[in-house]
Amino acid sequence: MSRKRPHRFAPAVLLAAVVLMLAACGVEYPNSTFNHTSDLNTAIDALWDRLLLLGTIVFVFVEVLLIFTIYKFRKRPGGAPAKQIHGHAALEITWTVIPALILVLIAVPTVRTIFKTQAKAPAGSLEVTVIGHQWWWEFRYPSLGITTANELYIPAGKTVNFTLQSRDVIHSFWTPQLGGKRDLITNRTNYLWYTVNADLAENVFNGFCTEYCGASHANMRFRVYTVSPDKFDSWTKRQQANGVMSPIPSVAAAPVVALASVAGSKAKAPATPPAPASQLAVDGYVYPLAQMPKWTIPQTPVPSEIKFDDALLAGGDSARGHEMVANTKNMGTVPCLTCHIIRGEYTAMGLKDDVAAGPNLTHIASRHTFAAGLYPTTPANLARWIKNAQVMKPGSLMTVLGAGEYNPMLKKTNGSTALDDRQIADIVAYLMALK
Amino acid sequence: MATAVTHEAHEAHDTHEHVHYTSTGLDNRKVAIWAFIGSECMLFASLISTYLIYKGRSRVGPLPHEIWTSPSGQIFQPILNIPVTSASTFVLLMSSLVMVLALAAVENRGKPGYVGTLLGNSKFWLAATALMGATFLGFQAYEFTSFVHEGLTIKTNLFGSSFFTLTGFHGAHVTAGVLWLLTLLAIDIKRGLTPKDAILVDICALYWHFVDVVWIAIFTLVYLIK
Amino acid sequence: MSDHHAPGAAAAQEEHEEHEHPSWKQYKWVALILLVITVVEVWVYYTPFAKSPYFNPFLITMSAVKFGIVVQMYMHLKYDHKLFRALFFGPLLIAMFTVTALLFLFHQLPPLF
Amino acid sequence: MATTAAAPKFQPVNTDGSYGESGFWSWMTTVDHKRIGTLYLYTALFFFIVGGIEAGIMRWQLALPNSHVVSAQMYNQLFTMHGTTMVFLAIMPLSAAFFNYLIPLQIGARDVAFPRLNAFSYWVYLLGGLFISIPILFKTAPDAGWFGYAPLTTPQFSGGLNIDFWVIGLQILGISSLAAAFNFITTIINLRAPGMTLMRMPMFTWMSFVVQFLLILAFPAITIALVFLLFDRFFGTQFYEIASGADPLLWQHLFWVFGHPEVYILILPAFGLVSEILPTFSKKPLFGYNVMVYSGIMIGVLGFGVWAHHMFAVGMGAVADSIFSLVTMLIGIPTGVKIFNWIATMWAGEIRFTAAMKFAIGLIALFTIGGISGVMHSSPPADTQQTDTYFVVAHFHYVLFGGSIMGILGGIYYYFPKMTGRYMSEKLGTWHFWLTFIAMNLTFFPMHFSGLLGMPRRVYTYDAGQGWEKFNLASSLGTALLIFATSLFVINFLWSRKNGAKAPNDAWGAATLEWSIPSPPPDYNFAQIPIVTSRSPLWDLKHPEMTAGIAHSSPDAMTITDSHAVPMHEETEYKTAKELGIPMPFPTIKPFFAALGIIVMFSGLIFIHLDKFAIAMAITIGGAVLLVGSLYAWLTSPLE
Ligand code: HEA
Ligand code: HEA
Ligand code: HEC
Ligand code: CUA
Ligand SMILES: [Cu+2]
Repeated sequence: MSRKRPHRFAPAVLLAAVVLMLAACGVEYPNSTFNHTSDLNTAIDALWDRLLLLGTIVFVFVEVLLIFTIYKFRKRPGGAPAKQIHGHAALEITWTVIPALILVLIAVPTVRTIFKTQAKAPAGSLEVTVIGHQWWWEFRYPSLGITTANELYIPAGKTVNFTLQSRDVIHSFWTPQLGGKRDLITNRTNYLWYTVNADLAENVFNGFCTEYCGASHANMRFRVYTVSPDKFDSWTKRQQANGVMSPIPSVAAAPVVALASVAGSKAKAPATPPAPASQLAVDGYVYPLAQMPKWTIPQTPVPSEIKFDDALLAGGDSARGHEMVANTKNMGTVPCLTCHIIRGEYTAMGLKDDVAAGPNLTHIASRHTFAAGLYPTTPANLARWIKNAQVMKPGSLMTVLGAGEYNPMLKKTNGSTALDDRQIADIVAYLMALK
Repeated sequence: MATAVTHEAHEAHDTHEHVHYTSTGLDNRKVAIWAFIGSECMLFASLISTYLIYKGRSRVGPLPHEIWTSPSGQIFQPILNIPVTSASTFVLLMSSLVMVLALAAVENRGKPGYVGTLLGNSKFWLAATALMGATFLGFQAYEFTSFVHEGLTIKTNLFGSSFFTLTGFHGAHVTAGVLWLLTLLAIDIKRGLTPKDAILVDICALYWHFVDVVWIAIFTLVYLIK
Repeated sequence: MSDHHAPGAAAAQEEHEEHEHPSWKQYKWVALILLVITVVEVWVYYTPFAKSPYFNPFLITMSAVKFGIVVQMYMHLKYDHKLFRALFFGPLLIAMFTVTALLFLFHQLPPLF
Repeated sequence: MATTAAAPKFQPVNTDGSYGESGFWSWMTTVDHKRIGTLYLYTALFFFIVGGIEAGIMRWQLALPNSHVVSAQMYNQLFTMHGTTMVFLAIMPLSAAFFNYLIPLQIGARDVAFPRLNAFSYWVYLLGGLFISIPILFKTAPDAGWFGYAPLTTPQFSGGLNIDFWVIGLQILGISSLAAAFNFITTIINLRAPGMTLMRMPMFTWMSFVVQFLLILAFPAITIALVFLLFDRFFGTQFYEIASGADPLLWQHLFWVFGHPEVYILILPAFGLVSEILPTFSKKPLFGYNVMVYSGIMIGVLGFGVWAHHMFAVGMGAVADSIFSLVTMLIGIPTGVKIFNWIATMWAGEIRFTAAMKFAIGLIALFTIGGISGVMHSSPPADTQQTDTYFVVAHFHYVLFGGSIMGILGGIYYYFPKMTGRYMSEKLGTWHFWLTFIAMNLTFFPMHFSGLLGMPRRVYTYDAGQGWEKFNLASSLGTALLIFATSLFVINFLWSRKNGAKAPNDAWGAATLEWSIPSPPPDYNFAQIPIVTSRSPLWDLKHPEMTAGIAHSSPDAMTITDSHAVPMHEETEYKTAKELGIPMPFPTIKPFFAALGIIVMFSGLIFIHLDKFAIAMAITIGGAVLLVGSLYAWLTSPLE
């Protein structure tokens, strides 16, 4: 009986494979690599279609031949005795040459596509510098003077040239729907460019880090918003502005923070210094939260170990929060600005993007997710994050700031001078104002 | 040498392990040492590649062939000392000649032209090879310490790391070779090496020449090429 | 296949080899050649030729010659069983290929295209 | 059970293969290649189960989105150790078990060329394996993935002991593999029976021969890469220190110069086993023997020119990408030849579906799938959508599980009667095969989809709603079934050792030398060394009608110098080595102590990291003394 089974089983596997393959094109698969969303992706997909077709032919041929052989020549009473064949030169040459020909069919378009997709980006592309950090993404638009994190806006229909670098270990930049990945390698610079189809304005895509980079590699995600060019410009204006509360009185006269650039890229500060934030900060486009498809809204369960009284959040005072964060005297207990840049705040610190250990928070509240796509940007989540980022995200390099929380970096539990829930609520209120 | 082995195959069947029948007539140990040498090619290929890849990539000096000025204004001369290394290279090259004579002395023990002459004195040749190897190591020790004095250690920069590791690995091979030679010398002194033992000297010699050959490559690729 | 060497035949062959085994006369010439090449290499290092683009290829050729001489004569690969030649040159070839490929990949050699 | 040979008169003294000389000490001191092979087999099966348990926990975690069976850190240790265990501690040693057991038997030798070195290899493997595996029990296992990319492994980013265990452990395991490889190269070149020319060697021996060359050429590259890392971690060198300008691609290149040949090290022994099984159960000689040999060599040689296909996303440039892509595709050709020649071997045969045969056929079916996905990877633009996703995971499990493991399992069913004198249960074996075949596809086929639908690999968790849930659930259910299937195998294996049906010399009607001697073989293997006149000596003897058309040639009688050599016959009598006057190597504990010395020596390094320099020195020197002392004692004591 056993000899009959493969016979029935294999077609079933095949059928299942084909069904799954077809199903894979549906909307249920928000990260599918098969949608022709960009020039790069389309080129790759053309290659893939050929690989799949030829691969399927080889697969079917070999498996059918195999099943036929073992069925036909199974030992049975009265069957023909085995023929003592030792080889057959012509046959062997045939099955050397035919695979070679099939491979030529693959090799030629492969090499063509390699040279096409790895050519220099066309002039006039939008330059975006992507910098990998353990475990978050820094996105800079050197020509626009914008630094943001974990959420990337690109204009649909326009070529974007990504310059890929890493600050620590190797990461890899990948938005499955939009095109192939490329590694971010320390002490090296890589490039990747593509043009998202113009008709894909108003879309969100998920992106992932795909090179294992340590504890929270799985939590190093990002979002890509493809928007129409005018909305992109509007977004740009908003991002170029300072945070909403700044400048605080004491440092009002301080010059605009020089826009640091990654070594090697010739970035210029924006031609006109941003206007006072109080007027501009809330102007400009942000992808509407309500339009976010459900698969772009993180569903990471919030660790129950962190206790926080959410009722406090309603009473959070953004002015108090602002005072805490931006006042030098508080640097010991509220050291946010030692690691984060909030443009316009306490510029005397002189923290530059190139040195900042954490994401730029200037417009944190305009980002729908934080901590590299791990949580939706809500007051409750932010509060827990500030209280204990380590529990929120394994291995995170942001220190634990809540009072009474264990700080694994210092190997001790924070004392009562650390932030209590009330203070955290105030800081959160301030952060939520950084739209 | 291997001839002796095959000739003796029958008489000595139970006393000497190395007289077993082999399908090629070659000695097991000699086949193994050649395989080992083949493998070592890849080992040194990896080391040498790394050295060459990192050449010119160090962010701080001292450097092999270039003058380097530190940010504080201190000037470091090119660190490689060609004359001294040429001398040590010469010693190692000549040690190969001496090694060959040691093998010949053992193989031809008792033959006319060898009996009673210096050519036939295997102890002398073995000792001389070991001594030359030790001299080479002495040069290397001198080189390493002087580099350290000039500010280059294995920790200083990429050049230091790859240079010391590469030449250090070679030095370790030479050291092993010297110990091997001394062991042979001890056997020779204790009971005398006969043509039957030629295989013992032969495999040691192959190893020794290989270490020499590697140095030929290192001398050119590391020291001379700019 | 011809790869098989019956021991008897091998023994005969080796006796034959014994004959050809290089002697002191050859050894000393070999040593002299090695010495001369080394001297030339070091000498060239100090001449203006060291700045020429042919300097590196020249040195590599010279050391390849030395390498070959030692392997063929001192390691008597030239006179030994061909199996040993395969055991050595096969791996050596792969090793040299790897080094070359790595140097190209790290741009230590001029690009091919 | 179909057997063609009459049961031999011979009855071994006891059936566990140890011939009266049994007990713990006899195993510690053994230098018999068969017993060492047995040790390898048991140890590697143990590690296979360990690796499988690690995979099981991983799949448990990944069964549902956002679940939390283990922590992120633990998961990272699990996949690192799963990969490391399966590659270095399970499949390679399983292959080594067969090298040890079979190569001398297949070429008509009494032992390997260096029996004590062989024991040494095993002990280094065992101790090194424990060294690298045990830390996971203390949550300090290596956690940088099985290819440990720098700079993640440098002290700056991995300050703990985790990577120390990995770098030292792999270094130790390398010693074992290299020592074994030199040994087998010498054995195959030098210890073939009279008339056993290279082109008459059984295909398993041939593929093993190729593998030994891959080992001696691939391992030096990783040895050096690891030395650099070791120096960086313990002695402050800068090889991978990014602050000093190090290039992270140095590690990647050195690793994959080793890593790609390594995957052929993992598959070729399985190919060899299948090439033994198919002819026997088709009652036909292997189709196109010469071409099978050359294609194996081709795969091995080309394998050194493709390493950078693991690096298509690192930005090597269009030229390099193209070259590596083309060479990679080329490997499909010799591999395809093997597949078609195997099918042709069965063509017009009389196929008996024993468990071993089922696994061999399973390999053909499943490896083809993995090979095709490999060719899909070999196209760099397409690979940028596939690399580091579950599509790659699918590819390499099809070739590793569907290829190596299927082949090795087939080999175990096939050679079990030779090793123990008893058959494994065919009934359980059939269940084992079908459950494994189904479960294997259920586990790994969906990974093609989750990968192409965007799921990265090495993620300890993933968000809901990404379109990956059902594929992951299927994979996890498949794993559960796989564990059940593997348990059947374990039960079958253990039970059959004592209770299986008795097996004669020639358990299956095979063609090669190992089947001409008693099962299990006596410690000296061949009472009289056979003189080989063709590729299928045993068929010549028992089924002359099968081999009538082939030219036979005996080696010249003059050239047969071994006094034990006689024309090919089937051995049916058992006598002790003493009675036959065959000198046997002495058992010795020295190789064990030499191995122990190596482990102790390396362990000392760990204490450098703990800032206990004096202890480190003491342990390292102690280990070195033990090593040198045992080596000296070993080299100066006679072999037999
Ligand atoms: C047993 C081990 C094994 C084997 C045999 C192979 C065989 C092959 N592998 Fe695989 N591979 C791995 C183990 C193996 N691989 C592992 C472990 C990894 C991942 C490592 C990691 O990242 O952790 C990997 C990763 C890997 C990659 C990198 C993927 C990535 O990370 O992006 C690539 C890319 O080219 C690749 C290609 C191939 C090819 C072309 C073959 C070929 O040899 C396959 C040839 C076989 C066939 C093609 C089928 C039979 C042929 C025919 C029936 C003839 C007709 C066929 C055609 C004309 C196509 N493999
Ligand atoms: C070499 C061979 C090999 C084998 C055989 C396997 C076998 C399996 N592997 Fe894996 N795998 C690798 C090599 C291998 N693997 C490698 C190299 C990696 C990459 C690692 C890295 O990224 O660094 C990997 C990675 C890998 C991943 C990706 C992890 C990630 O990227 O996050 C996954 C996920 O599902 C996986 C799953 C499995 C499963 C379910 C099996 C199953 O087939 C396991 C089956 C085994 C058993 C079922 C045995 C257990 C049996 C019992 C428990 C029974 C006990 C009974 C008694 C004692 C009576 N493997
Ligand atoms: C030791 C440096 C450090 C300090 C101090 C610090 N952070 Fe962070 N912060 C980080 C790092 C690193 C990250 C990125 C973590 C990640 O995503 O893995 C981060 C991330 C964040 C994020 C998420 C940003 C995003 O877009 O994903 C917020 C919000 C944040 N920090 C707020 C604060 C606040 C408020 C304070 C002070 C009360 C603070 N941080 C203090 C290092 C720091
Ligand atoms: Cu960053 Cu993975
Ligand atoms: Cu590969």
